Amino acid sequence: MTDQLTTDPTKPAQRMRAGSMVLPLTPWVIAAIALLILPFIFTANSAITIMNQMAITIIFALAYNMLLGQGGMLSFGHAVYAGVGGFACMHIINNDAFFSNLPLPLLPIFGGLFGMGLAMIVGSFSTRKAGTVFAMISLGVGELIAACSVIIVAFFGGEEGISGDRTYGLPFLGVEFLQQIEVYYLIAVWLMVSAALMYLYSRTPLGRMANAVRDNPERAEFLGYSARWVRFYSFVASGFFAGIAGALFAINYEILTEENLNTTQSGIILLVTFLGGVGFFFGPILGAIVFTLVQTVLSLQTELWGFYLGIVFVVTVMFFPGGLAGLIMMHVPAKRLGKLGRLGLPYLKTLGAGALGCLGAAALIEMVFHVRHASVGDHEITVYWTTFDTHGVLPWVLAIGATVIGFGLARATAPGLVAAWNDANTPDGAAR
Amino acid sequence: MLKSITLGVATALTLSVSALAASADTIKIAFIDPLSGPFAGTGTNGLHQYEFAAEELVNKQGGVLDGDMFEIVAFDNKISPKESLIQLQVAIDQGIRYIAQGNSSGVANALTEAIDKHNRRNPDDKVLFLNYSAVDPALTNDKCNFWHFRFDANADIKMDALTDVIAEDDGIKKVYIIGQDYSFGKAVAAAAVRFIGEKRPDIEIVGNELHPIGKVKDFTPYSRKIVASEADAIITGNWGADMLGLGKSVLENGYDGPIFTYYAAADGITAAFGETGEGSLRLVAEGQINPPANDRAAAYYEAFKAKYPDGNISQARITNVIEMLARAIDEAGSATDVVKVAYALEDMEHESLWGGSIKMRAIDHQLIQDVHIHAHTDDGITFDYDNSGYGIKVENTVTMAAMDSETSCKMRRP
Amino acid sequence: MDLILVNLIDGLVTGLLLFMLSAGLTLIFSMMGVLNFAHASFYMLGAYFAFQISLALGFWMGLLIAPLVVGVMGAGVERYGLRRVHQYGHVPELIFTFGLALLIEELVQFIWGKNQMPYEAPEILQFTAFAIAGNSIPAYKIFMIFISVAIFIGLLWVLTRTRVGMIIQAALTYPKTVEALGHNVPLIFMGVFGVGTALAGVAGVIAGPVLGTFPGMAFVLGSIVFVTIVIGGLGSLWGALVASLLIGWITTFSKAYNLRMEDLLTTLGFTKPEPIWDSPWRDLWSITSPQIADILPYILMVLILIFRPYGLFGKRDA
Amino acid sequence: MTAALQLSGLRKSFGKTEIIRGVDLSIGRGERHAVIGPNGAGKSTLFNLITGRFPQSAGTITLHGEDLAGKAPFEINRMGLSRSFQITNIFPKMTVFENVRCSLLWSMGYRYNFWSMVGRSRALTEGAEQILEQINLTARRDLPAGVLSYAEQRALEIGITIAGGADVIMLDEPTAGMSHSETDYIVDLIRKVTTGKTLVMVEHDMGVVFGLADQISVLVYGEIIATGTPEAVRANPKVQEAYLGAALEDH
Repeated sequence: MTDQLTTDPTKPAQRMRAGSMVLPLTPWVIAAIALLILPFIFTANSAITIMNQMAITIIFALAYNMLLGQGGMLSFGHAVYAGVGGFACMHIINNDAFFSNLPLPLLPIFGGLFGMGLAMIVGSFSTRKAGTVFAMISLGVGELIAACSVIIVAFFGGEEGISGDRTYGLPFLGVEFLQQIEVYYLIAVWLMVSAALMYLYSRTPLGRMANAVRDNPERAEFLGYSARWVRFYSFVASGFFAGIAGALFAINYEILTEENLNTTQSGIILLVTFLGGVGFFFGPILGAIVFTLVQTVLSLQTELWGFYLGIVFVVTVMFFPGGLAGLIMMHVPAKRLGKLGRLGLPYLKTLGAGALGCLGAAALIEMVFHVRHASVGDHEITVYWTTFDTHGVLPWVLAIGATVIGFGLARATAPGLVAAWNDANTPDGAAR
Repeated sequence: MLKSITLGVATALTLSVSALAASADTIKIAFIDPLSGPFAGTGTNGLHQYEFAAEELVNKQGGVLDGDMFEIVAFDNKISPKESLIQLQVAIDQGIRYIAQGNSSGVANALTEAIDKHNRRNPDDKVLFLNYSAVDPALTNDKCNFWHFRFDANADIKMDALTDVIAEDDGIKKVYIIGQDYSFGKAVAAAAVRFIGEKRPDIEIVGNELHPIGKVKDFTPYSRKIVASEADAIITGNWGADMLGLGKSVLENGYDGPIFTYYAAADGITAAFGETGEGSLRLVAEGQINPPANDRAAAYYEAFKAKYPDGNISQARITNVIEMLARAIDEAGSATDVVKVAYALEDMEHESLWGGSIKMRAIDHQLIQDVHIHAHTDDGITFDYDNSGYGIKVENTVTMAAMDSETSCKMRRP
Repeated sequence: MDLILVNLIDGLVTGLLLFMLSAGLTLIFSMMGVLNFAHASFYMLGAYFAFQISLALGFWMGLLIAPLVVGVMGAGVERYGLRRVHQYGHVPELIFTFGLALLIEELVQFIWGKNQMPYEAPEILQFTAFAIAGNSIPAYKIFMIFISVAIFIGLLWVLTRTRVGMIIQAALTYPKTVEALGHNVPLIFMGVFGVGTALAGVAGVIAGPVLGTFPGMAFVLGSIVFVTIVIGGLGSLWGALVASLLIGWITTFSKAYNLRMEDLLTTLGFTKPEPIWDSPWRDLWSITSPQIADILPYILMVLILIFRPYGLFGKRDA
Repeated sequence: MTAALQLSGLRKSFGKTEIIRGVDLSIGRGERHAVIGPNGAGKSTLFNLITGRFPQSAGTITLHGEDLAGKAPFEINRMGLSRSFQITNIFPKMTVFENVRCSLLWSMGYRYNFWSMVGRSRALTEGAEQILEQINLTARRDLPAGVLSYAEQRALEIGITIAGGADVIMLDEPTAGMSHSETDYIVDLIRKVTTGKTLVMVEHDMGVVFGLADQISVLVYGEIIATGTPEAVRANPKVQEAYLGAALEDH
């Protein structure tokens, strides 16, 4: 049940006929409306800042997935393309003569071009091979440019980075982008445009061949395509959209620093994309939304958020290589058969028990951590809005109990879930 | 610690609901510093010092105005400028008017600019930036603004004091300057060259170099150069693992002169240096810990240790921040009109808890205070660091250091 | 002249330490075709375990036990993690080890906290072995050289003189054939992974007291180890040795001598733009060799990958 | 009239071992040419040399009179030569339809186009459906290619090979590992889709060879010992001695 690619061969999926394929508009319209009304629901400036951050991460993750998911190229240094695009934009913002004649909403184009330019230079030698060589070159180049950021102060501004003021651009329809909300809509528009372009790109001959080269570069060569150039163009396109993300970062935060370039940032975008799911276009979008929430919200709740994230990531790679999107799309066959409902109860049983187990385990982890690292005499801890003494027996019994019972129940009910799953994925009356 | 983070910060996205102005009876101060990641130790210790100072020095004294209490609200910026800006936004949305930050001049640069822009664009909810630790001289020079107040002596002032001591030591003929390759490291090096040139032109600077920040695995090659240069003294701005690595490496490889530095105390470093650092490490800092300047300071430190047995008062200036802010709010008669509070802070003179008088210079918002040269030792230590038996003891003092120093700050006042 | 000798010794120590890490990594890569991103994390675990053991039983027991524990953990990771991910292909494998590296770092912080551990060299080795022109060479460094050379010789012996070694050697060049010959390849994989990680563990045990035992120690060394084996040639033990020493000496010497870009450019006939602080090239002119010492290996790697993708000694293309 | 494919003095060594030891061969347009020979004779190596997978050590290969030396596989493909592989070589994660459509892209002139939608092109869709029709996989068009049965995958591979419209088709053991009924099916398929094209194939199954080829070359230890019509080759005593006996024992 882990591999979303194995479909029952006896039942051809009713996919949309490729010949009549136009951009399926519904999800895009919903997304546009959602983007439009979100600021009316979450009005606080900080909420808008977080949504901006989310949108930027989405664009970046989608750009990254053009490489990882669609092109099969694993990059460990993709942050540099976004970063360099952003830095270039910051220099444009600081160039008064030019910037005062440039409407701010057009700035991301320049970011894209600079990201693309750098990608063309690096891609000219890094895309000759896929796989390990590509990954290693990307790591090497990433480290180099990140290290340069503190050496080449003229461009990268050293450790404190460079900053500017977005409001000095040519007013656009009377808007000077003084307020976060104005920036939000600017970013939202660019999010829609970039996402649509990237989606459409995957439907072009080059986009299709990127998939082909990913799956089987040798075969692609015998179809008349140079695997190297297909990779190169994917890489350049990805660099362009990464540059746009960088430019939007520059607009939103008005500062760029070394952290926009370093390997941590590159690692994060890999994590985001993979958690979301590389197999589907919307995977990275999910990943970016979930990750940003985890980073900003969970990190307020617990110091150990990185630890939990690490566990989730490793578990995802091991058991759900399709990521979140893969998990969701696994249910499509059952839905087509109209039997999704049959999964409800078994899910509730197993996942409910599993969730109890996870909560118990998390409480246990927090308590262990607290006992080990809290300052002497500090025995109080607050977990799940309850404050208690970590040196008492009861909390430990409760937490261990919840963990054991939760995972035990999950294990006990798992066969039922598997049976229900098989049932839901089998057409009624099919002989098996 | 968990408690303190969760306390003030409702989940970020539901803030729209909770984004009410600060209630009348608490004055919130946002503490934006690393509470997770490699610098969490420093950040957490700073947070404890803030919480303790607010409690002891303000709340237990009856608060400010009509009994309003101080409340420290912690925000984890993971020492990232980007995260800091997000947390700043969250803090402002919660109606917080006072932002305290200290770790990393990079973050401080980002915050001061963001706050300047915010106050220009949102005249209705202006905020003040209480910088208690970021010492990049630019913050009170080219990059100064009306909303930023620095309570630590900046890198130049400290170097001025440090070189006063070096100038008096006739045994020092050769000096080696080494630092991290970024703004602060460069500022230290430039100041050292300048002041030594002014005060002791006969001292030869036998080395002046930068190394990558946080990337050096093994300082041995640097130590070899330093030993080979026969330097009598080392000046460095290194901090954290770079300080520990450099210091231990030079001492192990045959160097036995003094190491003049800014940050080589507390947060595990004092313990890690232990006996090795005895007789070599010289720290420049404000705030006299050993011997205690007065009974009040000793009592305060003891109370702090009683509450946080593993903690250190490593940033004495935090009490100045709290006391001066409290006085300024009282003088201004309002905690919400930050312009008034800022004017009240300007030129404020104050008796520091740790001894000596201090003054917030109006022209650049740099606090002028006594700067001490401390020795790392286990002799005569009343309050040790890291419970290691070792601590820092005042050896020399420069009163009201750099009182008349020049500044390139052109302050625009509202 | 004396300083050159001192730097040669220092560089040798760095290089040999790097070799202990890269030897295991390159063995693992040649057998399984996967670059273990978490390799340096096992090095870190080695240091932490040894520290913990040394508290109770002393340094020497730490040196003995910690690598074994790390090796067993490594074998466990192969058996229950990598083998599972293997079916999805190479990219997920690489991502898995990347995730593992993150997780181990978090785990170490969870258990031991974020501060540096007071892990020290044993008393018996805390003296100056000899001094050259005022530069003391600590006895511990001589001990490090001794251990690494012993391990290299041992490894060479196992690989060239024993049956298991023959199979592994064969697998380096013809992985598929060895499988076809009916050897229990999964077991060999697990064994090689265990031994490789145990080697990293040894490196951690002996490097911990010198380079510091802190949660970032894996990250600091992590990528440089890949660089080493890529430069040396993936799968080549000799390549790993040569590249390790090369990197050790390059970084040591460029830190120990202040070569200035300004001198180089002037020699090449460029004129320094005046005023320098206003020129867009100011940063190029002010570069010194210590500043860039730690990124030299990356430059070297990128050049190698462009011009000789199979590395200095590699036979197979990555 | 130049030959479709001309090999002269072709040699290939791996280290000290010479695998192809001077092959001269001329394959005319429209010819159906089978290369047979015992295991290890170098048939696959010969294929790989022609299609640019390996560089030759000596000799020349010309396609329609043009020298192929130093050309990459994709360049050779663009010159009108297409091949299949001994081990099934398709895009397993993409749908059957996508597999075929990808193989049409270059020949339809899309090159590295990133501004038009593949889904919008009627020519592409119809072209691909026509090929699917030919290889009888229309019913499977939306399945991932990886889940097809072995024979279907082989058929798809042949479909991909011919889709680009190349006039020289090279098939490397198209019926390897198939049952009798599957073999018959594929032979019919090959005959149908290669009408009017030059066909070069390596094959072990003599039934297939004699059923499809009108010219046969026998490759033994890197040398061609006989070339001619099936009847002539069958009657050639040298061939009988060197190859057929051994091959018949094999099967």
